[in-house]
Amino acid sequence: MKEPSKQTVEVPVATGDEDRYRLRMGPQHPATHGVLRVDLELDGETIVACDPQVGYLHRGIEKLAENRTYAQTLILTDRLDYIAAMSNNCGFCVAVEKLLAITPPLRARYIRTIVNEMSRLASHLLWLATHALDIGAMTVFLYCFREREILLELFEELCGARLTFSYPRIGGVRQDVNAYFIDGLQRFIDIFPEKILEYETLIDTNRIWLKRTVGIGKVSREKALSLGLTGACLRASGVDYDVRKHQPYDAYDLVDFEVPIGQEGDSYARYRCRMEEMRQSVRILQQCIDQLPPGPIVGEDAPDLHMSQRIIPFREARVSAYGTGLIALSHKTKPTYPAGDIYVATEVPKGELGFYIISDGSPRAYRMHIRSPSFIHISALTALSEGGLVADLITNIGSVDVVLGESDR
Amino acid sequence: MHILILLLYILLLFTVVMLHVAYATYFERKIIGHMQVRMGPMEVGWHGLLQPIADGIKCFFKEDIIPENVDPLGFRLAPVVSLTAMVASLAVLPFAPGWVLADIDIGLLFVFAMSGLAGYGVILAGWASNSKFSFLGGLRSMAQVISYEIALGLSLVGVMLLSGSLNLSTIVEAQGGTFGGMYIFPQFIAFGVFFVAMLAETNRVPFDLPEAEAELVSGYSTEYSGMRYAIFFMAEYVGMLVMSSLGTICFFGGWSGPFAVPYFPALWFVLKVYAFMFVFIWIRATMPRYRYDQLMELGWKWLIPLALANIVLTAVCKALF
Amino acid sequence: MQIQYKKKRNLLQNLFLSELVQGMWLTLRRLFTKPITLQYPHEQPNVRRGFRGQHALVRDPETHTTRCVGCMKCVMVCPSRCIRIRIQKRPEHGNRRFISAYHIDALRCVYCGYCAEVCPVNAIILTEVFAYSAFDRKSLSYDMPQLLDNWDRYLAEQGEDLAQYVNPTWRPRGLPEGPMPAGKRLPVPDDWKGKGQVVGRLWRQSVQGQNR
Amino acid sequence: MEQRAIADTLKTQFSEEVVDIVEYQGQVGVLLRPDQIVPILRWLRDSADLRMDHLRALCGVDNSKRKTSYPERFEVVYQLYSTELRHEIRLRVLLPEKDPHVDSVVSLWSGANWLEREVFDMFGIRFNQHPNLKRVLLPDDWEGHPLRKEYPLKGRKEWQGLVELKERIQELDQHGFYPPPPVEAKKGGTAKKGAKNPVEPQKTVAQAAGPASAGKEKTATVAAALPAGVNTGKTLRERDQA
Amino acid sequence: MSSDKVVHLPEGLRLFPGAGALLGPLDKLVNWGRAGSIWPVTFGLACCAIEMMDTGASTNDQDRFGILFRASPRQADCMVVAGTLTKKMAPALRRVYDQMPEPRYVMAMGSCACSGGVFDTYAVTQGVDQIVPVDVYVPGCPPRPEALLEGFLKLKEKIMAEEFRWSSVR
Repeated sequence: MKEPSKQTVEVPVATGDEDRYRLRMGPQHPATHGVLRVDLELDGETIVACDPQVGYLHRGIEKLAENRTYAQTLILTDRLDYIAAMSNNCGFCVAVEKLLAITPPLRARYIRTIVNEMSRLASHLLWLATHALDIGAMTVFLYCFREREILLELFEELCGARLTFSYPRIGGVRQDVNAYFIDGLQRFIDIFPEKILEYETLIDTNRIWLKRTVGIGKVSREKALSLGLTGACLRASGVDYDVRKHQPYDAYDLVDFEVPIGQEGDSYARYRCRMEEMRQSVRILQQCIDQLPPGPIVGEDAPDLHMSQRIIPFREARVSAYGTGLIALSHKTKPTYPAGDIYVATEVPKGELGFYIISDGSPRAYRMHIRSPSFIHISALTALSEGGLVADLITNIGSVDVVLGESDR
Repeated sequence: MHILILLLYILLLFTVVMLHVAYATYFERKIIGHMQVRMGPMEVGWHGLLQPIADGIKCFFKEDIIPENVDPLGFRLAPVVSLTAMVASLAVLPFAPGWVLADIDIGLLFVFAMSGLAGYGVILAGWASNSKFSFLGGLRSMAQVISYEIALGLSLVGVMLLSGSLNLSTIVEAQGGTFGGMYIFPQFIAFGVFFVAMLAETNRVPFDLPEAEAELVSGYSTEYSGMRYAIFFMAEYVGMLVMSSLGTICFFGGWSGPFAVPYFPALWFVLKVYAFMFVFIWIRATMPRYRYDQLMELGWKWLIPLALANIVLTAVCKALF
Repeated sequence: MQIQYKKKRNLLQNLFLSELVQGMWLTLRRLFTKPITLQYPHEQPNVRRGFRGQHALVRDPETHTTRCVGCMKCVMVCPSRCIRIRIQKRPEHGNRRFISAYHIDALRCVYCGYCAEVCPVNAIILTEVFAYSAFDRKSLSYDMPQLLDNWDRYLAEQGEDLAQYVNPTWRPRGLPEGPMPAGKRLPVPDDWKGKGQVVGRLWRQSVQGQNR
Repeated sequence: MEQRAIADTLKTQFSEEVVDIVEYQGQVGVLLRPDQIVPILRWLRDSADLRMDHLRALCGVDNSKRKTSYPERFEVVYQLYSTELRHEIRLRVLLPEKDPHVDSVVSLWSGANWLEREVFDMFGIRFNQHPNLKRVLLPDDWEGHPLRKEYPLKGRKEWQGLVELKERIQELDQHGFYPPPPVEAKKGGTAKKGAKNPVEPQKTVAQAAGPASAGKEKTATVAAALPAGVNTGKTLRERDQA
Repeated sequence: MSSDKVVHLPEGLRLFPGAGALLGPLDKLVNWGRAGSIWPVTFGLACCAIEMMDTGASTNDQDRFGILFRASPRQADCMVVAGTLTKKMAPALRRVYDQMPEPRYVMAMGSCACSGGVFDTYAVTQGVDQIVPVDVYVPGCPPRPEALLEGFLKLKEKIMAEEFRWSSVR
């Protein structure tokens, strides 16, 4: 029984220039990290034109956010950058807190910083794993997942999920850390620097790795700013821009860390920047564990999960802080949230994640725009890859670290 | 009568080699698994021992797709060419004294010729598939085979000079008199070149560009399904076997070992070949992949000059001493 | 902070491929370490308490039916809109509300745990059961008897006494007890209530310093 | 520099263009007319004491469902930041409902390319002199602009591509290993076929309600645009009466 | 007479009396081979793809069951749809499915793939079963790696119960 003919790719068609060759990589392709599609025009193996196509994971989160309360939108932010869901959650919470003028307690801020950095480690580990796998070093992939698994187990202890946490809440966090979590994290921090060395043994000075990454996908400082790159990609080009330092949120102004900055702006510099960032994350985590203050984990003015009314401090109203009371239902007062617009950026592992939220006084965002770093990084692939080889494109996709869920929203 | 016995031998060899191929995949999955702190096949049979059999059965009963716009003849021919060429070169390999199907005097050349021919199968597959990934894979393979065939051939010229023969059995016997009983000591440069070229010839990491999964889906075999794909797979592993055997014969003294083994004189040979295979797998577990142009650079700018220098050096030494 | 771009290597290291050898040595060492693999169907993973898995409706030990009072909070808070409840009022029982249907589409659920968190009577729970795939969609669309069965099965597996059972999604650790509805004030260990919080080393030291 | 101060400088520099300055939570937004946006942005980027070199975000807003002090329906919002001087400002360009268009800023920041395409995709706002203005997230033949307020969450009409695909699937299934039986025969299908009929739970619950238990029933069907905290679920009775 | 049982047997085979007795053992062998070597095509779409990768990683090593990810659909037996399937992606999914050789199986992993999940919007297909026939549904958002392995075990169960799915002569 023969299948009716289904061609995978079009027959090579000469397009003006006889030597040109069009290749469509993706949307289902092992190296595109999800559902990115890249249309290539090749001359031999040299890329003449590179046109990334996104939207294969466009789920309409921005539209959905207009139809869901802030608490429900929090769930959607998990699914943006699903590798570092916690950073997205925290970013969103920070934005909504600023919009609704809520202050989370200090302990919650510290806990958020901890989970933020853990999620940065998890994300960077996955980035290193897939980047190395794309270049062919398959063992690094599995070693990275080995450590990532420890982090995921800690997350599971903390919030009952491995990837989509919805752990931070507007005005606090969902539940307190316990001794198991802190001890586990401390053990992890103790062994992790050795593990970083292990990955570096395999690839850092490996001549094949150097050949594949040094000088590949070079962007100058000006070009990087013009392209709108952020995060490690921008820092590898020599721009000192880290939202954690520039506009501190959570507890980042209370801990001491450094921002690794490169000069060369190529794949190897990006790789080195992220490796250093991992070390700095370990440093931040250690400080947070040491400094973790006692106190409540939810602010008194935090809204409940229903977002049903303007929050009255619960002592006065005898209403639950957290939607755990029946009384919340019987109050059918019209919600009175402040109206206004806010843009809050946070530093997620991929770069600068910004939420531009407009509130019209209802418990739902009137408009929520997500400034996703991946979207802009993918658009920069054209500039990075043209003139290189097909294999360089793979390196570039890996080294700018894109997540399609965040890019397409 | 003689022909019947020969056919029996061929059948025996073929069966053994196919079994070897099946279990080489198992060996590889286990070793790589343990290097990556996991286990490899465990569930199908005791410790996954029946895994290759299950894979084989599955591939055999898989639907055989021939896409509509491929070149039907080339598409069908390509896997057969690959496997046949690789298996044919087994005929001249001496596994033990007298354990050889065809003890011909141009054994080494025959192996080269056949491994060159196997490359055609890959190229044919890439071209006939009429798919872009396959085509790129085929092109890469062609370039790779051509460049590394030269380095491979040149690296063995030193061995030929030392042994004075192209007959593989004679090469093994000639090694008995040298230091350590192996040519690797006098020919260490040649061995280095040979080893790298061998990896490239068999499309193994770090030179697995024709089927680089991250770039070209699975290269020349992208459009192949079921048994045809399995045949390519077998050809690759037979290729590994042939190349490891060649390395063993030319540099590690073939069947000769510290003591003679009764009943199964090929033991040392098999052990050495498996050591080779282990190194193949070990490298695969460790190394990233080269880029296409870097691969060419390595081949033409480093390996071929080195091999040539080695020939000159060997010849000079041989003339002097 | 400037990153270290490329480590310098000397000629000898270059010639003998030192970095490749190091890498090979590492993988060889790993060949002889114990695999970390968990052999799943034979060994069960260490699922932490509070993992948000299969849904269940708690079977009340007294009435042998659900505790749900039909307040619709879970329906309203659910982001994926996968819960449907039907309420009946029975005049013969003094207009008390009864749940005649409680339906969860497990395939739509995103396992956020909001429903269990807002439930004032701890009727719904996300159990730690994670493996319940099915051949068709219908069997993963739970109605009330199935959800109650899920609870029975879960209890049987866990061998847990209902009186002792507290799920972290019902009562997240560390929240103040005061404003909670009565149903949520479950007997929990002290550290769960916020007393004896885990605090940082520096904080502990400074408190000790003050005490002295 | 303080955000307010930047906004004031901007107002003195381009007094014709600035409509209003709003401040909320310490963040200042400058409402602008669309004509001079490229010179304004270039000035912000290049002037020595501002050096706004980083375009943080560029997005569209549809104002049709909220009260504003100005009549224009659309806005394009630019978020600027200076990585050296560490200050930011928000520019909001007001665009009319009919044929909204504004000049493209790709010449200033090449990263704006896709951001503008996204705004075009989602709102239908055109950008003049854009090098490649076509849809980026949705397929090219998509109808409508989803983030406009009149566009329903579930979309209005099925995308043509999916309709075609479903037709094709019906045809292709005839060539499968277990070709689906003619529609009327139910038993011919294997388990594989059985799985193909998506169950519609909404219906099952509604049907299960049945006549027997009708009366004092309440089905919470949660509409997509539910005002939180208020149960708008229609009762079955209401539905019956309607 | 259990007519349900015979009805899905292919027509031709029943012409030969005793064909079942001959082919039964072969059936078992083939099913065993297939169940023991499921090669899924990598079709990671969203969050679930990360857990799918995790299934392949050291802790849950799916290689134990002989499950190897193949990049090319032509060599795959099974497709794990891991993540949200948008309408834009649907043609690509069907195309990959069409490229797979028989016998082919589909596993829907996660809420989004099974039913659209939380994304009940204009851009998302409400369940992959509209596009391809699904054999096993794995619920979870995302499912744990162990849950995916359990899904594979379910699929194995299904394969082992199959009859005569190996010949075009029916």
